[in-house]
Amino acid sequence: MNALPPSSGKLVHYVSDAPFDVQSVKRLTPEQERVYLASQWRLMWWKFKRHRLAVVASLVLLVLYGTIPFSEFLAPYNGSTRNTDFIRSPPQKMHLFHDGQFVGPFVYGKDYRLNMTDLKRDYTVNHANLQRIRFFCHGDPYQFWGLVPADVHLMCPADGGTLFLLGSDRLGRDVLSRMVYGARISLTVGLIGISISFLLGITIGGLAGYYGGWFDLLSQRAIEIVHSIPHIPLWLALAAVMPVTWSPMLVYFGITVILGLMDWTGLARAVRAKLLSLREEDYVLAARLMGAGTPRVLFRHLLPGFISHLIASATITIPSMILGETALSFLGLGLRPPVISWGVMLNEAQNMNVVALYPWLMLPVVPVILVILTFNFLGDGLRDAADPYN
Amino acid sequence: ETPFFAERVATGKLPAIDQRLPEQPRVLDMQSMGRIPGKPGGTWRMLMGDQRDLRMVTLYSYARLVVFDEKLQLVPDILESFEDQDDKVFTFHLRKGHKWSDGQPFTAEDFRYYWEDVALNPKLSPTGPNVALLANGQKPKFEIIDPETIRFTWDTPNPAFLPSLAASQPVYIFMPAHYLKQFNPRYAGKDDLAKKIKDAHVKDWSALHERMSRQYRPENPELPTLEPWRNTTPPPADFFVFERNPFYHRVDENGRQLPYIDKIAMMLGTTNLIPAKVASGEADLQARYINFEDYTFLKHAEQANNYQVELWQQGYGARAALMPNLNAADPIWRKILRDVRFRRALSLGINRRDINRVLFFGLARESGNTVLPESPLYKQSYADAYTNYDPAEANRLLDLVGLDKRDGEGFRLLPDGRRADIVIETAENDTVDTDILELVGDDFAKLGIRIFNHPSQRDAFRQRIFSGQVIMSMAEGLDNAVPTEKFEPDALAPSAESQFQWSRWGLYFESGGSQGEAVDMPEPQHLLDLLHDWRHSTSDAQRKTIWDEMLSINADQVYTIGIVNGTQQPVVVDGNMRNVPKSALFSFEPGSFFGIYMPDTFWYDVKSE
Amino acid sequence: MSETPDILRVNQLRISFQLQRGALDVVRGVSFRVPLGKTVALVGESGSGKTVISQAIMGLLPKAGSISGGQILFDDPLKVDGGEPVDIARLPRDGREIRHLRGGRIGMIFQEPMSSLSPVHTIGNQIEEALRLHRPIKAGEGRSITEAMLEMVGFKNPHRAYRQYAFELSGGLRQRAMLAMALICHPALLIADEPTTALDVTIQAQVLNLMRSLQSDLGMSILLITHDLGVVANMADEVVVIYHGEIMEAGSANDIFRHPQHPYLKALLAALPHFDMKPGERLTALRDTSGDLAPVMTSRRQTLAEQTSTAQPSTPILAVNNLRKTYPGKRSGILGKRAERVVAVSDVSFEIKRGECLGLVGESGSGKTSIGKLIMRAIKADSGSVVFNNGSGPVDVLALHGPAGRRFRTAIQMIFQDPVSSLSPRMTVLNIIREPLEIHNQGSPSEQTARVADLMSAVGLDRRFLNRYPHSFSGGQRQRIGIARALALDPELIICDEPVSALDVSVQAQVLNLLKDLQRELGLTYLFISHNLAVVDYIAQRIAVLANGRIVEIAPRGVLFRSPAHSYTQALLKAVPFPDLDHPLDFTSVALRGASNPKNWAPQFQDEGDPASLTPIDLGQGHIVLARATIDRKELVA
Amino acid sequence: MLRYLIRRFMIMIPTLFFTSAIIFTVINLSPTDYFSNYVAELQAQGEKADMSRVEFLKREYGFDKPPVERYFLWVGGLLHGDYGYSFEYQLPVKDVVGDRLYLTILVSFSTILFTWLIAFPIGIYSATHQYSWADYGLTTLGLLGLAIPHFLLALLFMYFANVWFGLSIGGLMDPQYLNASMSWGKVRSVLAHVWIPVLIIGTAGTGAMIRTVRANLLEELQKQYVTTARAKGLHPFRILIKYPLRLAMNFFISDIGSILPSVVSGAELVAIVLSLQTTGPLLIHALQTQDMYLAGSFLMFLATLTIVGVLISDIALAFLDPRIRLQGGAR
Ligand SMILES: Nc1ncnc2c1ncn2[C@@H]1O[C@H](COP(=O)(O)OP(=O)(O)OP(=O)(O)O)[C@@H](O)[C@H]1O
Ligand SMILES: Nc1ncnc2c1ncn2[C@@H]1O[C@H](COP(=O)(O)OP(=O)(O)OP(=O)(O)O)[C@@H](O)[C@H]1O
Ligand SMILES: [Mg+2]
Ligand SMILES: [Mg+2]
Repeated sequence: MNALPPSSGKLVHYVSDAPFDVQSVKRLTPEQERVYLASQWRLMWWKFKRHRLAVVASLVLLVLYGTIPFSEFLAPYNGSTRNTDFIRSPPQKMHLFHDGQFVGPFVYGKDYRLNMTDLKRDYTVNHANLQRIRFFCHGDPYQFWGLVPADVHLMCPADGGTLFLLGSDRLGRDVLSRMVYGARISLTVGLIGISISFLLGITIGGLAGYYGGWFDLLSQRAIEIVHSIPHIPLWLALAAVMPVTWSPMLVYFGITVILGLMDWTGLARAVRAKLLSLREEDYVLAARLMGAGTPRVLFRHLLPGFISHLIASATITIPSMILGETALSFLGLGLRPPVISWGVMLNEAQNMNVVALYPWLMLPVVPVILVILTFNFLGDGLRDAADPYN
Repeated sequence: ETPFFAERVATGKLPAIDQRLPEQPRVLDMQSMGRIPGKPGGTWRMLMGDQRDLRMVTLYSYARLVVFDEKLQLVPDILESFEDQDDKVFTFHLRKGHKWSDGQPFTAEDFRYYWEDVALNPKLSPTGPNVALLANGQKPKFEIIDPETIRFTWDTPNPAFLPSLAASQPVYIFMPAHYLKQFNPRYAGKDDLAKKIKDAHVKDWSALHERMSRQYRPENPELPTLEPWRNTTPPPADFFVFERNPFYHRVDENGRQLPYIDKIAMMLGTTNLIPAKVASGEADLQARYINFEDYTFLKHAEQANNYQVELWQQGYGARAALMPNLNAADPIWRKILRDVRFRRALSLGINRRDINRVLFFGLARESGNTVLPESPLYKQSYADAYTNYDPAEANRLLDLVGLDKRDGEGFRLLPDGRRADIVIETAENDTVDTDILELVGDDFAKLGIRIFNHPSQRDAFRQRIFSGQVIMSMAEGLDNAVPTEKFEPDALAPSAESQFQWSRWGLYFESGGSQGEAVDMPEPQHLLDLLHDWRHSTSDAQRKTIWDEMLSINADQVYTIGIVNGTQQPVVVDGNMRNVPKSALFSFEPGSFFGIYMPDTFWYDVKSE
Repeated sequence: MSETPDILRVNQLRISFQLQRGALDVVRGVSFRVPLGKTVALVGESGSGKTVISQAIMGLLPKAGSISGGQILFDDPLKVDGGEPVDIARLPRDGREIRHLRGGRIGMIFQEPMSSLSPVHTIGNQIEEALRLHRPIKAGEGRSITEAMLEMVGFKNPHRAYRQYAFELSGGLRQRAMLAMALICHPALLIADEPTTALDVTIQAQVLNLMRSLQSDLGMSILLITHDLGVVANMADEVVVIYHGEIMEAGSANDIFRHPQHPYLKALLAALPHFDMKPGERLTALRDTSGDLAPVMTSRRQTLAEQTSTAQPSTPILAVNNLRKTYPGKRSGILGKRAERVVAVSDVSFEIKRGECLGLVGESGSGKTSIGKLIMRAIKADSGSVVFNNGSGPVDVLALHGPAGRRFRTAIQMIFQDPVSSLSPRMTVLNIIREPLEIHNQGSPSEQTARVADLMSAVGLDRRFLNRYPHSFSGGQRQRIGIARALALDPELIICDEPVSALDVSVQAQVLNLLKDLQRELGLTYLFISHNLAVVDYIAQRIAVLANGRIVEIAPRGVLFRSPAHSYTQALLKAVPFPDLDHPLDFTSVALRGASNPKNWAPQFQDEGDPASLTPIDLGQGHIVLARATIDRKELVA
Repeated sequence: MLRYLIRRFMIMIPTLFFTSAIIFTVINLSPTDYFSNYVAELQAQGEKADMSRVEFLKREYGFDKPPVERYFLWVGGLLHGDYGYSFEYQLPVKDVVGDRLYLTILVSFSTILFTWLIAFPIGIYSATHQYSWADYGLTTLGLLGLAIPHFLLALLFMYFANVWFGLSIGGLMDPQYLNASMSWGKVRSVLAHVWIPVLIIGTAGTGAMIRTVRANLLEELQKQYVTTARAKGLHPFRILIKYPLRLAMNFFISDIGSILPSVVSGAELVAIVLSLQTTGPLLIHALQTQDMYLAGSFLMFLATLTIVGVLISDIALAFLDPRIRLQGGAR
């Protein structure tokens, strides 16, 4: 601690008398030590954690994806179980108290009447008909993972009762159960598509960026061409060449491929741009001078440099694929019943009747929105955490 | 005088009403039809999908040389009268003083022009005159007796001739000669025509003539017409306005020229939106593009937008019918499909009541694919054949057919060990179809058969059927389900490629044996023979027996598995519109949808104005 | 009592940074002053807090940083009422008052001139903006004032410069533009944060000279931040030595240079290489961490012994003959005619003997890196040959391919200029150093790991660091990793491309010592590229001087520094600032004269448009100079 | 610069050529053609197609020739400004597209304008207030627009606009103006309707745009020259406008090329749902009915739009960014 010399005064020669330790700068606080020893992933994780919304988003996604293996168990009904007496029944509210008394989770039963003047099924809540929800109960039978026959569900309607927490559709199927089943397809449709788009994007963009020259020129033109052709006609055309005899699952696969094929250009561009700048880095030259071959340079040195960028862009592409699936369904090109996906459900919901009379059929839009929001926030978080070394 | 034309008449642009009407207009007695004579005025707003729907106006107008009345009797309309000798000699009398919509006289010359310059011109008709003009492949003799009288003569009977003129999509045997001659090199100046061809960006005169002469789809506003309304908007457009034809030949009992309604405003747009637009009161009389599903929604806005929703009955033989493809390429399947027990089993295995209840509110009729009770040819037994729900019997029959082996999951196996899964193909994506198949699928699962629905684009769908790749399809049943014996029973015999249960046999028949396959089963062959008999029939009694026999064979053999018919079609009618029947049959054939109920007699009951 | 009041008084300033967990105190109670019209130098090694202090004075601390105590009193000499000085530490961030001071009363030159200017606005625009902001000027006047300022900072054609963009200017010119921007409003205080680190000596001298003359013209005070003691000695009136956020020593320049007392300051001074060092004298680094060369040596020694027995001692290990390299020129002009190709290397020949270190000096852009890369075959030569002879016969490097090419890769290695960008940031140190071994399949994985560990200790790094990532190392440590990697394959020749220019003196001393040790113990041969003459003088036996792609002079180090023959060499030597008050820079002789421009050279060195008219002339003792063939030897020595 | 322009132009030609080939292939991929489609449609309704007319038309439009020949006929026509003939409308493609093009352009430009007007301020705010609640909130709002499927949003909007404001459902103007020539009433009617599609198409774009503005700006804000500008004493807002925003603008200019087509094609679904009188439904319909010259020429038009858009953005960028302008397209 030195004292400030008096203003306008002559400067006295000040020498600090505190003990001097040359190594003091080099000594690291435990905090710094931790940071220095951390790997890329660790650092990314720390940075990521600061983005609260992204953390929440990733938890939500984890839960959503977590339901996939257990759809049968989590859904109160099977995805295609019909209840002809409860067609287009509005959602049943879950209650805990009856007449001010706690009875545990239950729903009131519904009575319905065919209204022959406007041909509508009118449902009235019957407060006398108290149906207690059963948990870990036996309900619709199913094949767990296609292997084990089982019939245990997380919750089931009371014996002889119904449990349509999100209402039922025009064939009397439970919307909630269908949403749970739909997650399977909708959440995975992006993953396959993205693998394809990444494979193409990284290879083409990578080679274009690393080699430049004619390959770059060609791939740039190819991208421009793919880019300049509107998507919808391509969808229509590609959907038209998909053999008509394909099973719904193959169609599903085909659609993901189509989505992937449409999507690689953006990534290829990003990869190329990134590589164009990265390849000028000295460490690339260093590797080359050591005699490293192209694959080694690309995969050991360059790719890790924007792996986080890739992850982030993946998280943003997946939602666009989920939306793409719904758009395809809208055009009648996408998945079809009996396959259950959110896109299929929304497609069935896209008419004025639903908006005006049966709004609960639009509920599958909620998970779509949720997934897209969470993926985007996750992407945001990852993007911020992207370059842990900067 | 019609107020709409008052000004034009006053300024001399139009002749007065008595000059415009034929000497003998067709007088409609509203009272006796149970209708109220009205007053002219107003615009009929209708919503349509695309430009092809322009033909709806031609359908709704339903002005033909001869027409069916509501009792399905043939009556002259544009013709003043006609004579029919043994279905061989047809003499037509035109109305004296009848004029095209541009005021030019409508005479025998217009028939001659069609016959000589169009039907017989190899450039304009590469495949010759329309089949309705051929009896046993022979062309008729065409004579002009006098400017108001013409005659067609065949050597053999041609009982389909008059119905084809009265059909919803009629065979046009006349054309406005005075107008079209300018496009025909036989009459037109060479340079003049060349210039017209150039202006229209077409290749040659035949293309130009073709384009200018479309009567069924009134795209050309300049083409003179005899219909109640004529198009005034050149395409392309999203909004077509039709105006009343000042020379229209019908009047009401008070001598007032029809139609009552001055204009038709047709708005094109996305068909999905039409129910919503109708509900917001944007159409005055609308049935097309609204479905039974929309009824509730429409009903809810009835008060607010001053309209009524009526339910008419659809005129199909079946709203949906499964069509096993007897010409399937797969030999194993073909053998099974041709086994009547299999078809009966499937029919017995459908729980029609459930479908009716879930999807049609119980308002449809659970019936096979056959004529409707409204038809004089109807018999209860046709409708009821194999339509009771009897899964036990169905299972028994299936076991007999050779599908008695089952796999681990309980599904039936074909004799060659494949699973007996049926892919049922449909055209386009129709939710009702999908739902029906979903329900049928549940029922069939109980028979040990799984079905998959595969919708595809309409022409791809048809092509796959034609090539025999499809085992079973689903489509609407008989197009004309309220026939009289006067109608040709061709839909009941393998006579057309578009019959999905036996399209290759149909093609064989259509092509005169050059394509497709010859019928190789006794019953269908019998049906064909019966059709042949009808074509040479000379009396209604004879025709009726032929019809009866064909209907019962079809019902017994279950060539198509009808599910429900008599389904409901919502019809939205403006609150002020009069004379629209409360309940009626809504079908393309016969009836031209609204046409048979004569929309030119509909009118707006508005107090002032 | 001196007449001059203090314009800036920093009192017990404390600055801390909010890190992931907890705060990090970066500046810990620093007090100093800047008297009116004087230059105060803030000296200290990298990371000691110099920039942060300057940022605090400008109110430009990064978001994470905050002033946690103390005052920054700015006493504006133009204050009308002679009121109290402003305490900048208390002014709201980006408030009106601080904005008035910034640019208007306090100007600042940033550390990186390359990125400090907007790439899409003209120089004139950016400078004039500051003017308009702080001085009421008439319309149309701005431009002339700006151009005058540009002229003042040494733009030869200010009118043109006004419309130029940053990327069209060289580093030195950008630094001048920054200077113009900082000075345009005649601030009372100029903060110059390492204004010359990025520049080579001649340009550095020009910029420093400029600052001095402007200071006297405008009467402003300067706070000069640097770790280059040579610059300090030539510029500062008072010096503040800072270490780790605390002031170690402060006093007048005289006190500091003639009576250094604090061990830190003494160590800093000792770490500087200077020209009158005895051969074999070692620099004393602040934190000397000499390596343990024993493990790597054994294998090395053997080969060394074998080679010395077989190879004739006279054959050079590397001979470069008539090397030439041109780059495509930039297109210019509306019609986009291709400009002539830029000649980066022209007719360069030299030899390096085994075990020798050849220094290659020359200003920025003279083609040093290009030569290095040509030898490494990182770029293709237009013509010329590179002959490598490690005893098993001469090979033409430029024609090598296949297995021979791979073998060659093991024999020559390169140490890169920039320790940050030459290490893959996503690889651990272990993987980085092991990579050459993997590529050339040398040994089993465990042997490789063992060798990496040996190399680590050889360069004086703890073996525990093996699993760390490069980002966690200081510049000096990273440079050592680079050296370890270069050593991994037992090379015989290492090309060191400015291995120390990015390092501060104390770290620089460490690295130089290490290189020297390696040379001595392992018999390595170096081509040592630098523009820092003192450094080259310390490490090299012979030095080649490069100007505009040609070697203009080559001589043993003693000879070169004692009797430089070429005008360019002389100019270079003159431009070196010595950390010694007794050897002030002769600003008048070097400043504002393009030292590398042949027009400023003595006539005997000018080629008069014909490059071939110049030939290397041997002055004896291995001293060769490029001059006109017709010139008498005597003239050159004189 | 000129050289750069010429080079850019030269590159465009093969690109256009390939694009046209791909488009032609794409629209010919379907195993069926317009005519069988047409016949199918008619028969579905119970009507009969006059086969002799169909044969007549097929010959008329060269369907008896091999595809390669048809391709060259088509491309040759395009080069002469002849876009071919629509089977469906029996009119030259040019006449069919007609007015719809103007409406499409109106909708597209309004959408772009809307997107920018909303997205820029929000993006800037988010970037300058990173990690604030407002940042999170606004980003979420933008994402919401991105996440709700277009067609659903359109449906909801339309329904509530009708229920609450009594706006006619769908369309771009009240029906009575559809064929009318330009008039005040028509303009007003169009303006009263255009906001719905603009809002719907715009919301998705806005979400994406907010994110790009934010990301780009965040990156620029860290640059040293921003600090330089602050050191001059500039007001933070002026700094933002003049420096980072100006540089972030480059990004948008380079994106112009893809904005228009993406708006146009993003609008297609919405246009169908909303029954707009724009080119979108026309195109989809043409594709579905295999009206191949209409579809093909239209696609070609869109593709050319993109390619020319990219060209324009490259040129604009070259003018705006001195680095490109002066270094001759070193990009
Ligand atoms: N934005 C920041 N966030 C966290 N720590 C920082 C930040 N800026 C500087 N520091 C820390 O403050 C300390 C002093 O940094 P400063 O930049 O002032 O050093 P310097 O003396 O200017 O060094 P150099 O000579 O390398 O420029 C360093 O330890 C650095 O890690
Ligand atoms: N890839 C390149 N393309 C075009 N010109 C180049 C390229 N690399 C170098 N140059 C030019 O060649 C000349 C020599 O460059 P080089 O990098 O060898 O200089 P240097 O002496 O290493 O400079 P510094 O001290 O700045 O590192 C310079 O004028 C430079 O502009
Ligand atoms: Mg610094
Ligand atoms: Mg260099």
